[in-house]
Amino acid sequence: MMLRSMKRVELVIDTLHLTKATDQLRDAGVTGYTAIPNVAGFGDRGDQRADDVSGVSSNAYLLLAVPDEELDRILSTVKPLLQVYGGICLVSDCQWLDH
Amino acid sequence: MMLRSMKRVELVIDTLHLTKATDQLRDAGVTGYTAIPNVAGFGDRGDQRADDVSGVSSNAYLLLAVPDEELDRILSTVKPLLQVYGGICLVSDCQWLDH
Amino acid sequence: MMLRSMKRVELVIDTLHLTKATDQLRDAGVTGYTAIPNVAGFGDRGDQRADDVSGVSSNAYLLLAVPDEELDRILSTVKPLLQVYGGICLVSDCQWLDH
Amino acid sequence: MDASDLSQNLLSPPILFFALGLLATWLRSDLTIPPAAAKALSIYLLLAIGFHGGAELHRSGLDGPVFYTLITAVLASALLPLLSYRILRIKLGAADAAGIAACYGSVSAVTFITAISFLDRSGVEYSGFMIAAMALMESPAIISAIILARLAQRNNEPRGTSVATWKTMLHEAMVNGAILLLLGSLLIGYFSGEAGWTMMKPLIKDPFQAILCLFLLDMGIVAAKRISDLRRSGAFLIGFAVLAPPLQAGLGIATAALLGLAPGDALLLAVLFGSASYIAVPAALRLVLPSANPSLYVPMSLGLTFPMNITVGIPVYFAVIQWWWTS
Amino acid sequence: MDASDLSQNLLSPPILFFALGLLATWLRSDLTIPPAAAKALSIYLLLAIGFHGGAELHRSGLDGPVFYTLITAVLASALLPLLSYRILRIKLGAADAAGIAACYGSVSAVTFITAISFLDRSGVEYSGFMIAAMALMESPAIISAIILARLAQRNNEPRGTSVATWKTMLHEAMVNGAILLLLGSLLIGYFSGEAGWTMMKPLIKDPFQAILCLFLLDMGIVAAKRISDLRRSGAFLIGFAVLAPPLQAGLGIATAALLGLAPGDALLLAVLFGSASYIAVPAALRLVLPSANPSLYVPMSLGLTFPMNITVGIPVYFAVIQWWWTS
Amino acid sequence: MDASDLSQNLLSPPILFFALGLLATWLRSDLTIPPAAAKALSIYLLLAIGFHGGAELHRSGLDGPVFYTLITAVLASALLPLLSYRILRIKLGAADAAGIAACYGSVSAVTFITAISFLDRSGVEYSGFMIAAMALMESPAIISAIILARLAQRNNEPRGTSVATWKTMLHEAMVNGAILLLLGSLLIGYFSGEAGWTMMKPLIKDPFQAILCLFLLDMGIVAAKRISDLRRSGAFLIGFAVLAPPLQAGLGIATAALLGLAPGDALLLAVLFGSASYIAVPAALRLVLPSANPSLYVPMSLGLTFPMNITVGIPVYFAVIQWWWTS
Ligand SMILES: Nc1ncnc2c1ncn2[C@@H]1O[C@H](COP(=O)(O)O)[C@@H](O)[C@H]1O
Ligand SMILES: Nc1ncnc2c1ncn2[C@@H]1O[C@H](COP(=O)(O)O)[C@@H](O)[C@H]1O
Ligand SMILES: Nc1ncnc2c1ncn2[C@@H]1O[C@H](COP(=O)(O)O)[C@@H](O)[C@H]1O
Ligand code: NA
Ligand code: NA
Ligand code: NA
Repeated sequence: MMLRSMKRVELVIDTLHLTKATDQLRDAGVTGYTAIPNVAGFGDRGDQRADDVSGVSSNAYLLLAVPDEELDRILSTVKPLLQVYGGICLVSDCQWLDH
Repeated sequence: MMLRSMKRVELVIDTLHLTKATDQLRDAGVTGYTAIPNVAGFGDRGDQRADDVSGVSSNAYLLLAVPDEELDRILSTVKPLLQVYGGICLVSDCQWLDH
Repeated sequence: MMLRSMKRVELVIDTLHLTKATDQLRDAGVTGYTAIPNVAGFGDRGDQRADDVSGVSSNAYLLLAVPDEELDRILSTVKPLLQVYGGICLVSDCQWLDH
Repeated sequence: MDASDLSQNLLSPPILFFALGLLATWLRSDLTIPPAAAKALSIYLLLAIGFHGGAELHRSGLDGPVFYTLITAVLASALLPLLSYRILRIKLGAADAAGIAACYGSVSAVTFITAISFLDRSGVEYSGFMIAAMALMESPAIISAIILARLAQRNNEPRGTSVATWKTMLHEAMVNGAILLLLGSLLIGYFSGEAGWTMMKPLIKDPFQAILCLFLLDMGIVAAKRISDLRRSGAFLIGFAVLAPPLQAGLGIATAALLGLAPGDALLLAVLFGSASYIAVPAALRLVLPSANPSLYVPMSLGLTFPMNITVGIPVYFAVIQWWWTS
Repeated sequence: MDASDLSQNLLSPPILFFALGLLATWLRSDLTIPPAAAKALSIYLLLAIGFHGGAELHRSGLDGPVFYTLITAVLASALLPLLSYRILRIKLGAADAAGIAACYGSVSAVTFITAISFLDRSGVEYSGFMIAAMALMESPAIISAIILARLAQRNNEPRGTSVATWKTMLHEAMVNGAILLLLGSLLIGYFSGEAGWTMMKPLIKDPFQAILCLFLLDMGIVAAKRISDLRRSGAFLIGFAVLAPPLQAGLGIATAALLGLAPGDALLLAVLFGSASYIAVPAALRLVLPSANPSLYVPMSLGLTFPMNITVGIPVYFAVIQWWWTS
Repeated sequence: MDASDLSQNLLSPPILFFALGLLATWLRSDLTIPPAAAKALSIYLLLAIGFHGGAELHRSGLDGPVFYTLITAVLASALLPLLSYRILRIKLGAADAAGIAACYGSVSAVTFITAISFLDRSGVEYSGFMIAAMALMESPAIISAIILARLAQRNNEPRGTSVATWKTMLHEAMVNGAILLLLGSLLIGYFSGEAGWTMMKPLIKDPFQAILCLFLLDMGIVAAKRISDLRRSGAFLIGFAVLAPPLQAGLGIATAALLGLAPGDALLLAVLFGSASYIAVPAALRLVLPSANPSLYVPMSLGLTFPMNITVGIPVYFAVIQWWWTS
């Protein structure tokens, strides 16, 4: 099996900011991502219950597999978003199955 | 980029037990988590089809980033829940992006 | 805490192909998985907006924890699916909490 | 009479849509109702039937056989599990036996509603207080079943079963979402009176039967999947799921005769006795009796008992009642 | 009059179902409406009320007090925040004060709809153009509140607050989903005329009140959770959330008197002044004023102001109006 | 006549709500219908139209031009792809050409329903068996298009295209959820007769047109996003998506004349010929012809052909029919 080692970036931000985040990530050259909207959670800003009609209390989960060399560009795109809107970003190692 | 290495804990339990689990995790000092309810799956207890009205057949996916030193406390909170209610817990390494 | 090291396999494929994929993975001896249907994303085949009634534009996210020795069998089951239907597969290390 | 009733029932939209759902799953079609929509439909049905019952009670008042019927209903729900538990223990452990006993002692709201739609189609009267009886029969079975499991486990406590304190147990048995919605809507329907009924009628009465059909389509899709899970259950439990309903329904018919209920109400009582819960009780059991295996009691009540009751059960029970009441 | 109105209102299905929702959360019941279903209900309510308003406008035409009322509505929404902002600044930073001011300057569509259902039950007339007034009052408050925040932050700009350009700001204030749907449906109702009304009536008029009840059940469940968040807010903000609505409603009643509106329309204007947005404005604020903390303004408007308005507020405001108009 | 029909159609709620949806996306508004709700609406529409057709067939019976029409419909769906496939091969590979040909040979249920609502508004009669014709036209196009792809790929088999065996192919073409629901509801409507119709009418007839409007609002939101995907498709395919519908509709009108159908039925046949599937067929194609690129056929049928047909197509086709039938 051809496995290529990449970085696995996970983001949790408000669903309301998902489009803004994905737009900026595309501009930063991201070639793919997976997004799960309307997710619940808890953090510095309290509870996100994903239960209200306004969408204010719901998170989106964003998963990106990126080449190691692009990680820094991605993170510098993400960081200001987190500073303004809140949310988190986790980075881990992964192997990408070539097909 | 300031990246702090943490533990990444993933839980899959019945959606019906999600509140109980998150309550106990908060008591154990967890400062944040992300929860995806109504997820499907398959395991020792058979199929969870996430299709029925009672909610009995649906799982919840829980993601926590925790400091290394707190991992054991979290796991000892989680373990009895899994023993009684079923479900799984995975631990991996990750880097937390400071913001 | 008894932690057993395993492989963590993540799949993103069309929701329409989810059943086919899980059936084949069961035949390949998988003893468990977690599935999140109707997920959005972006990749080589363009946008998956998870918004349309036909289900054509929605992804499913599949998570499997597998013993190291079974990884190859799983990947050789997954690979042809990705080649025909598109999608991605990521592999990483994890620790399974025994219970 | 019976035969025509039966065929007439089998050709009614509710049953035909349920059959379409079964067929869809058997043909491995991708036809599915989004879970959120199915949940919304079930909320509608519980709210509508509860409110309707409350409004009827407001009209009829609480006199006559009402009290005796309600008390009988509560007792039945509490006592039926004792019987079935004994039988189930022959082959099963305490927790599993108690779980199944709880489901069959309690009621299936959708079976009850299908029986009401059967009566409406047959132009047979029924009383609003029967809906109150249904609401009151949800919980007692859970409580007495759990008491049974407790007693059995007192001595040999399997690891981690006694998580639920008595407080949580009663709590879950009473405030389960489905039960609370049903009882709450019943009270709201009772207190908001005629004005309230006029306000709610266009939503909860006029399209009620048709929305039941939509929900039964989903039930068919889901039930067919559970049927395949029955393989695990084994002949003993399949036998129980097939025989318990008619026997308990028979008990219900006899009780109705003793209470001197009218035929319509008698059918509803028969269905309350003979049906098994697959919504409220399983959800409560997961919280208070986690050691009971849901892949036993859900397939039995949802995959076997429910389809049997709505297709053959209801018309047959009613035929028996007609024969009995007129003789 | 007042007392009976009040009790009559408290015993109406909309309020009782809202109370059931509160109760469910307080009892820690697992009763929930799937978020997708709740969202669908809110879309229905906005579309229905908008279309209804448009159809009424089509009948009544745009003459008489219509224009003055609409202009007053826009001005009120734009000016009310100035007042509350001043007060809120006593304790809060610019962003948080502006966020709360925006919510209370804008309106709560569901409170407005509940007031309409109150008038329908009381058999009191109201004008379709009031729905247009409601639609027009959503946005201005957002804009003026943000201008306030801008001015305050001009000199001491906290890191990353000025992300929203003027363009995005106006954009989000105008094309927020709820606002667009409301205005769009209003125009569609206006232009498709009687034929359109006949087509839509079976869905948007007949079951309207009952569907409002379903939505209020969900609102109760959600509001009860927000109430628990109020602990963080502190006495000052709780006081604001309790006192601002009646005061602003009073202002609305006075304005209605000046405009010479009929009692029904006066109540609706009072509710528009006195209610606080928890759908359109919070969503817009997260995008244009992210530095304002939603866990302040959402619990205040949704957990406190909304319940007070629909239970006690509406009947009391109406009693005042009746006393004033008849004296 | 034509002009007034056209403007009257463009000012009807269904079209205006569709336009509102387009507008919302173009303004980058966050207005969205939850996917689960949209799916539920589509299930309602298919179930309602199917049941309605079955009930009509039950009344009219199967005599007269019914059989010829149904057979023609099946043949049309099977043969139209041959034509368009030829044309599409000029620029495309076998799989993509077959995929698009399948969509345009099959039908769009929502376009068909919009045409019915157009006829209702215009007070023009139509026959229930046309709904049966629609149901029967869904599948054949899929099958013949796949046969074409097979033949082309026989010699030069691209890696991994022939995954679908003949069995799966037929299976997916027949038991696709949308098709099964439509055919099933049709049969249920037919067999449950008048009693069934009385039971279902309050849900599937009275609010039908209004619920169509809700769904078209969602269609507008979704279609606008697909239009932006058209950029990739290139001039040739855009030309095809614009020209194929009127040409095929013309063919449908001629066929209707030959069959001696009434004007209402003629319009429906024209729409069946001229519309392209974006629900049933794309879902089936992903399973049986995965090598065909959905980002080609979905934007074409959903982003271009569907909007054109419901706005301009339907009234224009009908004007042609009126002119032809009266001359
Ligand atoms: N430690 C954590 N682990 C997992 N998810 C988290 C964690 N902290 C925050 N989150 C997620 O990020 C969202 C926003 O975080 P915050 O801005 O800190 O409120 C929360 O609602 C959670 O869904
Ligand atoms: N090996 C596995 N990989 C991923 N998820 C799993 C695995 N085993 C179990 N699960 C998830 O955990 C849930 C409960 O597991 P169990 O209690 O073993 O039935 C299942 O329904 C799956 O969603
Ligand atoms: N680099 C990536 N990171 C995360 N998810 C991805 C990535 N690339 C593709 N995906 C997911 O896989 C789906 C199918 O990918 P594709 O077949 O390349 O269009 C996309 O819709 C995304 O949800
Ligand atoms: Na029972
Ligand atoms: Na206000
Ligand atoms: Na066609």
